[in-house]
Amino acid sequence: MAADFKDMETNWEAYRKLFLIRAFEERLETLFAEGKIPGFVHTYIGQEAIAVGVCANLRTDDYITSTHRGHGHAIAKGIDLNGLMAEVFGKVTGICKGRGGSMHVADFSKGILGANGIVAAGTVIAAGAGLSIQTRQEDQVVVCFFGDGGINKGTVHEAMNFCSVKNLPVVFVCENNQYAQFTSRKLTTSVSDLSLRGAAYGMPAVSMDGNDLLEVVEVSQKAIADARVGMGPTLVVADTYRFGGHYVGDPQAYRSKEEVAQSRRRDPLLLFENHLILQGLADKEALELERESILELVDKAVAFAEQSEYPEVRSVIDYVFTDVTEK
Amino acid sequence: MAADFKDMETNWEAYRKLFLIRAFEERLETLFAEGKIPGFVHTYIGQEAIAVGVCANLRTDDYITSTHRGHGHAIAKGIDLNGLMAEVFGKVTGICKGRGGSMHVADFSKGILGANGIVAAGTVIAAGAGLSIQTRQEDQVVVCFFGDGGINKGTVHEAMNFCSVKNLPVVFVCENNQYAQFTSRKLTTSVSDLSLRGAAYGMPAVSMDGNDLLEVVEVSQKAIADARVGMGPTLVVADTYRFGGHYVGDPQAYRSKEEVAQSRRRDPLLLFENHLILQGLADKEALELERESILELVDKAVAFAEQSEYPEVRSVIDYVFTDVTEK
Amino acid sequence: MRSISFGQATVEATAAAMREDETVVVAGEDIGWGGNFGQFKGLLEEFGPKRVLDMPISEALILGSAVGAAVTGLRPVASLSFVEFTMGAMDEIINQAAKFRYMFGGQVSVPMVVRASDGVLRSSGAQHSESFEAFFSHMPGLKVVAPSNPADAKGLLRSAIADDDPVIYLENKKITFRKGEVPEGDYRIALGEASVARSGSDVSLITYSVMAQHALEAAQVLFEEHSVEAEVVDLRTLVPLDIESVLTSVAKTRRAVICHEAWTFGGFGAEISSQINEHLFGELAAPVVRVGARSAPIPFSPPLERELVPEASEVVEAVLRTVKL
Amino acid sequence: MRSISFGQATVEATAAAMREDETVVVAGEDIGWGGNFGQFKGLLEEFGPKRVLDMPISEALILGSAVGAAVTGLRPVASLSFVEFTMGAMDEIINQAAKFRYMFGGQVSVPMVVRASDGVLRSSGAQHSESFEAFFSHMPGLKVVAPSNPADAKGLLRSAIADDDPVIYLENKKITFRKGEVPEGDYRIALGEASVARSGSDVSLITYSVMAQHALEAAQVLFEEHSVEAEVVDLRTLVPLDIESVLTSVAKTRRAVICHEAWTFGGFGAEISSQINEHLFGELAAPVVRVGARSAPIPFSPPLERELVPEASEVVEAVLRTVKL
Ligand SMILES: Cc1ncc(C[n+]2csc(CCOP(=O)(O)OP(=O)(O)O)c2C)c(N)n1
Ligand SMILES: Cc1ncc(C[n+]2csc(CCOP(=O)(O)OP(=O)(O)O)c2C)c(N)n1
Ligand SMILES: [Mg+2]
Ligand SMILES: [Mg+2]
Repeated sequence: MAADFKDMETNWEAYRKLFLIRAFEERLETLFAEGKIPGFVHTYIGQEAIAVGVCANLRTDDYITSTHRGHGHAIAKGIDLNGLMAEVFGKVTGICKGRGGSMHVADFSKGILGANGIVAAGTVIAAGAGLSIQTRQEDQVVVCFFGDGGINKGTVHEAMNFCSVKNLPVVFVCENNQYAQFTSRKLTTSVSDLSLRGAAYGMPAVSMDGNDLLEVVEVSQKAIADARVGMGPTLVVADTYRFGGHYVGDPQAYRSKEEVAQSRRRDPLLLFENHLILQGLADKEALELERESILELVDKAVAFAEQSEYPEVRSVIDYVFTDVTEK
Repeated sequence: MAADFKDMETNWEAYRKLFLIRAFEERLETLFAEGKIPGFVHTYIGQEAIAVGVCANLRTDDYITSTHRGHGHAIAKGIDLNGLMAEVFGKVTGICKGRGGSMHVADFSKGILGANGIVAAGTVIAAGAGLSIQTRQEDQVVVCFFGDGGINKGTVHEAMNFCSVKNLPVVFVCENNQYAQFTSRKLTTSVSDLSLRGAAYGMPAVSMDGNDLLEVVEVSQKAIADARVGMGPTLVVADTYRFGGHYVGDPQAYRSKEEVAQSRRRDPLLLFENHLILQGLADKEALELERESILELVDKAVAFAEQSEYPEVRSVIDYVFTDVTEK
Repeated sequence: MRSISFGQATVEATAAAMREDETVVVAGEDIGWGGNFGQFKGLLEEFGPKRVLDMPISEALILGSAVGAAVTGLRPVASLSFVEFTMGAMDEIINQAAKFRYMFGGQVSVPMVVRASDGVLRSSGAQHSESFEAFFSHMPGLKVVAPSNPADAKGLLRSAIADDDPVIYLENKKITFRKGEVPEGDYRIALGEASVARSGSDVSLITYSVMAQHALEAAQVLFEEHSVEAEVVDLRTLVPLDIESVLTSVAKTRRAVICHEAWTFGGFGAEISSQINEHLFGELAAPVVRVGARSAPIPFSPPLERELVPEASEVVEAVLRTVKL
Repeated sequence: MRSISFGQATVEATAAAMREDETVVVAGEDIGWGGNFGQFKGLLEEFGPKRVLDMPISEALILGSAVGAAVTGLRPVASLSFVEFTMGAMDEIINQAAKFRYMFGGQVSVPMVVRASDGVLRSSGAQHSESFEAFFSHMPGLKVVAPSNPADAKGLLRSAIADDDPVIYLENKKITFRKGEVPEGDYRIALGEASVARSGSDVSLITYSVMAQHALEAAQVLFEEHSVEAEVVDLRTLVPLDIESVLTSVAKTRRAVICHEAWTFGGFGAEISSQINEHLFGELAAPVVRVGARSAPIPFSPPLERELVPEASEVVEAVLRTVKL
């Protein structure tokens, strides 16, 4: 583990977020198996330290763009938990009024410019948010999350070149979880060190252990601080592993149980928990209590979602346009 | 100048091609001014050594993909001159029966997979031709020509990654003529050394003086030979300058007359001519004779095109499909 | 005859084509593992990674390289698991594949198939639920196929792969797992021929893809509950369009209801409606009606999704309105 | 009133919007130098490089960044010099810009304009001559504008920039240099309102963009040479579609000829034709006719190009066929 957080509250806050994401996602797995969640669900289990560590350096008015695997990013950036849960249920109380669903959660009031069902679509959108900040002469920052599979999309290239040319305040965080759906990164990607992609744009690039929360905090802190003071974009590659299937229900024939078990030894949540205990920053009981209170939050969110109504069908055309209503 | 061609005939052949491209393009400028050429015309003047030098290493059954500025590539790869000229006139005797025009000249029998009006579209097409070669277990090679402006298209990224992953026999030749239309490369591109783009794909990359025919021959010879024996793709950046406007008629307000005059001092045609004379490989008179005979070829091509008919209007729907005809 | 799923039928057609012609290759994301809907099961094992290509997430490359391969000796079948991903490769479809033969004066043909899953399936959301056949069928140079049942899927895909022109082959997600009787062996259906899936004299249901199934259900309900005899014309191929079969049916019934899952506004149904009206002016007993989705992105929430896109009940209602006239 | 070109009128509208609202920025390739058709002349000088952005050849970035900018406080006007280049950015238009407001439950609006030049202009060839309004108008969430004259160009562009939804604004190349009377000052035309460009009682010409000009020429010929009084309805905006104005006109004349330069098959005209037939069934004196391009990529050779796409004479012929009935 790298440098500590400066104060205890920050440590606790990080732990809460890590565990909240984990608990939220595990609950979704159950709910999905029970047939309560429509559509498909991609969980963030195993990657929590990335979203939490990066977003620890962000302000509410900073922006993030996210992916199909977006719950973790949204929670880390502060989305309302009830609104998130209700959205995944497709209820009218959902953050997107049930129109988005798991793959399209967003909270613009928190700078969350949307999970996105199109791989690497967020890269060019992030570039635009960066441009907007620069034009408005603000000191906000954009973090663009995308995957090791997404790195081969043309949009990544166009976005990185542009952000570099214009020196925009955009930090590209590539979550290298080794797979894109059912395909190993090695089959489809020309370099094994993904940070090599930065030099092509004259962009600083750095790799980090994405399962080590404090390393994530430290590395992204520098990238974000640089962006904030006008030093332009950075590519940050976060090495990690997806503990679950690509989606809930994925039989995972493409990888061995041993490989998964091996990776679970470096569970980002346990790593941080151990750190807190070893450093004497928390004891097991306190953490246990904290977890229980978080599980309650998740219970409440589920209850909220379950008790909420579906949108009324006559509202189906609402929100297509700002001003046109169907006759 | 780098190493010489091995025999005199190759020297002459290169000179002929260089001058043929120049003469062809200059004639088009006149014809366009006279209102004889429909559409718009992008000339290759100043860049001739790249196409000629690269294609000197190619066999007829090798492939090239080209750009909106494609006459030079087509001539270097051996397109029929009459067919090319008639195409630019829109005549039925044109290589594409008048349906393509200047931006879409192609000769599949010579491996010319088409000039293309969409910037960098040829990159992914070249990747497919490379895949086809590999699947058919042939030893052909593909050369993909594209511009310094085109290098920022997402297709370049997707194609380079794929060719590298699959080790395909594709050589990417980026013609760095300093401008994309009316915009200087510096305004839009994140690195000034374009060969930096290769490392992102684990692809060898090399820069060369694109106005020095023999350097082009030598550098591309290695890249092409590597590709042919299964050593995969290379990125070759050819530094050059576009002597003419972006299109014929371009007022060129975006650059100074001095800059153009300066660049003309390194005219690839004159450089090679001087080389031939200095090395005692040719004398002025012989070259003059050669040029005259080429000008005659161009005259004949113009006469051929002018005497040819336009396509019959009732054929307008022919060639949309292989088998469907309009009722 | 044995009954197999739509997905199995497409595997069968692909494997048969690959066995017969070694220039046929299949390329797409994650297809080695069988594909999102099992449409590639067993192909990697039988044909190996040189002919069953797991591609990077690079849709422009997947379709652009198919064009390059098609004009240099291969017959690529390029697969995108959701039709929305074609949007990242529209240049390759619209500006390249569709135009190569024409703009190069017939020098080449472009024998490639673009396969994509389309349509609404249980809250897949706004970016994984759409039907874009209207885009593709407007572009000259593309053939467009949209089968509604396993037998047609097998027969049409086989023809699509053998076809020398670029074919957009659209597999509806909702019916991928449905079973039906499928002939064994080398079964082909010519592109451009509609089928009369059910005969009737009161009204013509002109349809394709999943809505052909819904139209058949609707026809059954109409017959049993309303004594209305609906004829179902399953277009199967949108380009080339078998307008003769449409006109023959509508000339007989004098009433037409056009059904597709895509948005009604600007949808392919508008083309069919226009042509019926142009050709059968004055011979119709009721206006041609279109049944399709209302104009909004596809919502996630189940009741909204069900409200937006039509199924059999909407077809029944539309027919009842029409036959009353 | 002073007469200025279509191109000048659009510069005027853009400059006025930029003066009024400092969040308006313009981004595109080579626009600093005035644009291929002079549509940006003087903007860089007046507003500087922070608001007039010369972009790399990265169309997905140009439109995708417009979406990102639009939801974070700017009003971007993103420009692609030929509409074919939108094909490299369709994901950003179709899957992002059009859907953001709906799929995020109304949290944001996406106030951006995509400008592109479309249509046939003197042998620009298969990849620089097309009209893709049918693609955009099928996608819910996009507004689509296609003006036919300088005054409308100014008024509609001004409204498009002020609009809170994504607007696809299509400038036809053939008429970019044509002049017309244009009001000075802050002139706006509401989106979604057609104009009756010429009144007549015998037939309605329903049209937009360059074909509205050809329709007016045709109407003059029809009047002078054939004593036919044609009414010309210039839609100006395709989405939202002012179907009332269309129906009012056709109800009066009982004959409709729909004219656009895009391919007839699957074109926007099919939507208009279908709606006319749905609403005015039994009230028409002749079938609704569509005048558009035949189904082929646009050929380079001048006589082929002229054969493929319609101008005034094709409109005259279609009307004469129609009024004889
Ligand atoms: C443009 C596009 N292509 C393909 C898909 C299908 N798809 C969804 S997730 C995914 C894998 C993404 O891999 P990666 O970027 O590594 O993210 P991860 O799932 O590992 O978080 C694919 C191919 C998509 N959604 N969008
Ligand atoms: C996708 C696309 N975007 C924009 C254009 C318009 N355009 C034509 S040529 C050109 C500049 C190309 O620059 P470069 O690649 O350097 O080639 P050069 O003209 O210098 O040979 C542009 C922007 C186009 N044809 N295609
Ligand atoms: Mg991954
Ligand atoms: Mg250039």
